[in-house]
Amino acid sequence: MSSALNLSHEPVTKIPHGKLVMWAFLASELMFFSGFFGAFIVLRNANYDTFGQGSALLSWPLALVNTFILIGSSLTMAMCIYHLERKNNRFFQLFLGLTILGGFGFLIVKFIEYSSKFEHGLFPGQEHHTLFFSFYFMMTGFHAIHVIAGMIPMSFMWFKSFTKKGYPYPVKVETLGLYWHFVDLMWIFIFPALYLMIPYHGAIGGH
Amino acid sequence: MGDIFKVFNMMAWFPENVSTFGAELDNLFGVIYYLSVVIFFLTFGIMGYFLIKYRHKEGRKGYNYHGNNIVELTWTILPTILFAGLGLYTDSAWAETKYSHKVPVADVEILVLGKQFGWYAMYPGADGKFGRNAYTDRSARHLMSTTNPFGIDSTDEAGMDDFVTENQFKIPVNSNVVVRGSSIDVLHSFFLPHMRVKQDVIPGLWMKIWFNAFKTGNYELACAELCGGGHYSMRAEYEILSKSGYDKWLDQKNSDVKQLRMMSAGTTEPAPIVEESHPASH
Amino acid sequence: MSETSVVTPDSGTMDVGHHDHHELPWYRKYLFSTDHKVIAKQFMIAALFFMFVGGAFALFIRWQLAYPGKPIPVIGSILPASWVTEPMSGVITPEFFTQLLTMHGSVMIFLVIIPLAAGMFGNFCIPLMIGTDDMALPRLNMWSFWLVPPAGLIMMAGFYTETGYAAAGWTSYPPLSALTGLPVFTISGQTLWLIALFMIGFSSIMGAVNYVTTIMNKRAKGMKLFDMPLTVWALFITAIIITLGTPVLAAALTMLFMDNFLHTSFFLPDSLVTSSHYAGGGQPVLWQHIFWFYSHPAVYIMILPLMGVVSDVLATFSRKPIYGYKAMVFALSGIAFLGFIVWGHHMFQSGMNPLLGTTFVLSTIVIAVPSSIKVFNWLGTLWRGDIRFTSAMLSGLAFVSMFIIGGLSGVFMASAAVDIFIHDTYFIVAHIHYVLFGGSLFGIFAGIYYWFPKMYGRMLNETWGRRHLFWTFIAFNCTFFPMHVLGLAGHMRRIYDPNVYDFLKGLSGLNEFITISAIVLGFAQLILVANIFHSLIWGKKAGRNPWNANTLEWAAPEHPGHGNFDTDITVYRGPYEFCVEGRELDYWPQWEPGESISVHHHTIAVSKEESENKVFGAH
Amino acid sequence: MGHDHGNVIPSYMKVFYTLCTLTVLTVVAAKSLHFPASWGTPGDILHVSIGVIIAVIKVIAVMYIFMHLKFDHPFLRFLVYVPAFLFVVLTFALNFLESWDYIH
Ligand code: HEA
Ligand code: HEA
Ligand code: CUA
Ligand SMILES: [Cu+2]
Repeated sequence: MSSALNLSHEPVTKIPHGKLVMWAFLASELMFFSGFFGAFIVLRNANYDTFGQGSALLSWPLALVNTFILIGSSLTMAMCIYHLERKNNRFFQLFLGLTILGGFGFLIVKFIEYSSKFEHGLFPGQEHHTLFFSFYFMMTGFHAIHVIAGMIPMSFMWFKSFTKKGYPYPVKVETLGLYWHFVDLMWIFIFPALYLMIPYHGAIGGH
Repeated sequence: MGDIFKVFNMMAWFPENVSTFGAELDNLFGVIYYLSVVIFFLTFGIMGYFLIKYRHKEGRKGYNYHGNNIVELTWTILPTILFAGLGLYTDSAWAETKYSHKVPVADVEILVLGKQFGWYAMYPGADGKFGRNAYTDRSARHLMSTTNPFGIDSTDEAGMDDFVTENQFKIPVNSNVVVRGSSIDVLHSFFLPHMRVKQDVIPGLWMKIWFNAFKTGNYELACAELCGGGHYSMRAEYEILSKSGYDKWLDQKNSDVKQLRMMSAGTTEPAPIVEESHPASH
Repeated sequence: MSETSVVTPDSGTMDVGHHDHHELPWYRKYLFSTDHKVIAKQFMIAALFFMFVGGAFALFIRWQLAYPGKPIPVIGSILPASWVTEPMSGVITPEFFTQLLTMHGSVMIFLVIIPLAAGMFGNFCIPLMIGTDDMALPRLNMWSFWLVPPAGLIMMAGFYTETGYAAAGWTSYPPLSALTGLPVFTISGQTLWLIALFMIGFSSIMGAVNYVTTIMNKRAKGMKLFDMPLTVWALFITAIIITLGTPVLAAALTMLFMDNFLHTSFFLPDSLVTSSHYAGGGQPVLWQHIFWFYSHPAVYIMILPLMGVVSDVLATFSRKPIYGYKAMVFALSGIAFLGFIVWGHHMFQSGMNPLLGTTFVLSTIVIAVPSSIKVFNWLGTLWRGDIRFTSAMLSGLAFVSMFIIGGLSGVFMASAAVDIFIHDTYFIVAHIHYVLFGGSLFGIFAGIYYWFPKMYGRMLNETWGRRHLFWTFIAFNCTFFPMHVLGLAGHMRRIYDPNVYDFLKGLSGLNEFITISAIVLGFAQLILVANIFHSLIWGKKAGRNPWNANTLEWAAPEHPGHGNFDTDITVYRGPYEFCVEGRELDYWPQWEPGESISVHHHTIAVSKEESENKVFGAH
Repeated sequence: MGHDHGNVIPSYMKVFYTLCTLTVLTVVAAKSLHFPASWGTPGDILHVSIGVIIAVIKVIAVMYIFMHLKFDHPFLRFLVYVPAFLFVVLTFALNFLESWDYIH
């Protein structure tokens, strides 16, 4: 019915609905992580030494590897949208595949990191934790959940692209791409915050 | 009938004020109250007038008018000035009561601890100085326990004469009492209604609270922050004594402490609780 | 859901939309519907159900305060054993009392007012008032509703845990809310509360991003942003607050959940004597900051939509354009923006740096300015009107007047020095209820009375509506006005038994009076329920535009089906053109073609040529 | 889509290289610039600001190019600037939190 009426017109802002919803949602996500970062900054300053000790126990080279993986997958994500918009299905598949692979790579490295922490008896909470590791697991954990949540629809699109019609919705890929870049973006903050920016001066204490 | 009007005479309901800065705070309340009354009658009056005057009648027509920027501006700017003025006007009282650099030199210094569900107060004893405890030395915090809530280091000479009272304390009249308040478990709020004092106490921090009473008598201390099922019963009493009465009480306590110390000589015990009451026992 | 009963039997002919769609199975139509109107009704029914629950909790609280130690009448003897001091005694325990007030606050705020204000009005009004067929993403919209009932159930499931319901107040300050005394990985009422709030928050966000997109993208042809009714503006701004505020709460909830469930210590300092197995290092006040960073904007989430609704109601029934439309929009935005920088006024006595207190005094006091602008503009709207006292109008007027009282009591607390004494006393409780009941709930009543005809195609009974409002208004003021007095006398909030204190001894008469009024207030709401059910079946049929209003929803059929409209919608003018000079009718709908010019804040209908000449210059 | 800006691959690559370089730069800065402990808080602030500034540059690059913020509707920029501002407000106020008055 509504096709006969003028109610369902093209979006007033020219931004597709899904994409605008995604942007609004990302604004929301930004505030979500703001809550964590705000708390992190305060408690870091109040517990400078224990945070320094905790940070020193992390393996920044592994995190560096992960940073490169995420940057790379952000690039391949941008590329795959570019190629889908130009109907280069082969390249679309290639770059989306690489993006998914990046996601897997990230998670594998994360897994290695986590299991070495668990081996050393570092958990969030309970008797032996320090506040730093609560933050570490919470922030990287939420980030990892976001990675996984992004990979699910991505894999779906990837498999769909092998059907006869290919993957026909560039806007959806673009929307997912926004999300994926956001995940990268959060890591850009998490990486220095947790791994780098808490110099440990030993027992002297920075403050 | 008079009772009904008493409901609107707000200022009459305040509990008696015994604090030097209390009257100022009450007055500020009064200022805002009378301002509000004026605004109330103004707005309600205008509204009632319009409602009656412009109620629907045969032949009446609404007035197509979209508003006027000058009017809008007026009733933006005027309240802004009024409100900002009000904020600044009340700020000096706030600064006086709460800013830590405005806290006067202490005539009497007490440590207060909230716990579920009651209050401890600690006095520095005969030497007028606290020994090493969780307040004076942060590293003594690990000494805190249910039997030693203040984390008193019993090896410190200076702390030998410190004593603790439970659910009650006494202060002298016309003296600056500086209270350092904290908690051993959850949040509580140190509320002296008659003194117009309220300050949450937080485990891990020592809040600076001060007041000066101008009248003697027995009053109550309440907890104003939800702290569990027994929150309502977290009541304590305090007595404001004349200066000489207070000194007498202090001497009494000091000798009590000495006695207790002698009896338990050799054992390393934290400051004894010399006086307790359970006003809210049930 | 009882949605089945709401489709009036013979409205079929008007449900133009239905015939062109596949006949959906019943569960798609009434349960998992993606139609925004059905979702709105679902929000309404769920929220009104929870209002009963929350109201019942309130009456328990009131009984205990008026008659401490006396058994609760009628149902006292059948209360669960864990709620009462001795089996069958009917006297509730202090622990249960704290659970009651926590659940009362949480239910009323998160399961009643927010779902009604943002969920129900957001869903119902936005697509209809901007003249479109549905939300931008209808399916997302459906999920935003379907997270709420499970969340409510999870919150209520606290009853089955070892510790009972959450018991730390709706603000859930740690350490109290974190120290459950239970081993790790044990679910307590508090844990469930945290989970439930997380879900409700997520639901709000899903709804809000949808509203933002719908309003930005789907406005009818010709509708500029400044042609939107104030209800839509208010909901738009509310949606932005939700989008940016709620996730911060989610972060705080996550941290508190970890403290509570995994025994981390984000909010727990060192050396908690009674629970030494916590590692410490955290800060209790941190929670308060993050919580209020959300929850102050949240109180505006609860009132802004209703400010919009009331603006529309006032304009329609005064038969006048709203006074200062743009000023109203700017005031809404101002409140929203300032709302994010005043959170510290809840924490004046919390041990926050007193210097910060001073800055928060100023920002808080400034936020009263846009509220004043709104009040004055409402009064200006009444000025020289042609006022019709319908039930909707009466609720709207109650909203304005009660909001003034509630707002003025806010100004007391906004001054940090005055707040020292009244913080955490019944003065605050009075403020809460004047703004939330007197404000939000009366606004919701106004909206229900106003849009019921469009929702269900039938009119609510006006006589009963008036009776409902009369009794509610009287009982409301008798219940909550004396609470100011209690507060001034020093009566702390959240206490189980005021008689423990000597200085509160004289207040028991007042407490009794409040309780009796509260019971009347509760029963008065039954009139509304009865009216709703009565009118659903026997109500007078509503035409398309029973109030002769201007906004687009009244262009839709009297009981719109899927797709909302049966004609093209093009918008020609702003939403408040009442009594335009040069027109026979005293209203001029937005969708009706016609030319006009604007002279000195008046609108004049003219012929096409005249308007092209634009002698006086259009606005 | 809708807005096709020709061949964007070179600018994508530029962003990619920038991101990689800046990442290396952060690590190098963090690991080599050890301000003496005696500098106390100012040293810490300096150290952190370097990391934050680099991160912000990276984020801007990602947002503006990868996420097309540069080419899109201004409302989207509103959706980024406002949370960013609120974040600053929140952290700024929070850092007053542990009021030095009360620490003892
Ligand atoms: C809908 C909800 C709502 C609304 C709109 C408001 C509005 C306001 N609130 Fe309220 N508030 C709550 C809900 C709300 N509040 C709740 C739930 C709590 C308690 C939370 C808890 O602890 O459990 C609370 C607590 C609360 C406190 C904390 C008190 C304490 O715990 O010690 C403060 C302190 O500043 C405050 C202030 C204000 C102010 C200044 C406004 C302003 O926006 C009001 C502005 C309105 C007016 C000023 C009136 C109209 C104007 C005029 C008639 C103009 C004429 C006036 C002049 C020219 C002077 N509120
Ligand atoms: C919108 C929010 C809202 C509403 C409507 C109410 C309604 C009521 N509240 Fe509310 N109250 C709060 C929000 C609300 N409250 C909050 C946030 C707190 C703070 C909690 C805390 O401290 O943590 C609080 C705290 C609070 C206290 C303080 C508790 C304490 O600190 O010890 C008291 C005490 O008297 C009280 C009483 C009441 C009463 C008697 C009502 C009456 O108005 C209730 C009467 C209503 C009914 C009995 C049910 C009515 C509804 C229906 C009958 C349904 C209608 C159905 C249809 C239309 C279909 N409330
Ligand atoms: Cu302690 Cu309430
Ligand atoms: Cu507030």
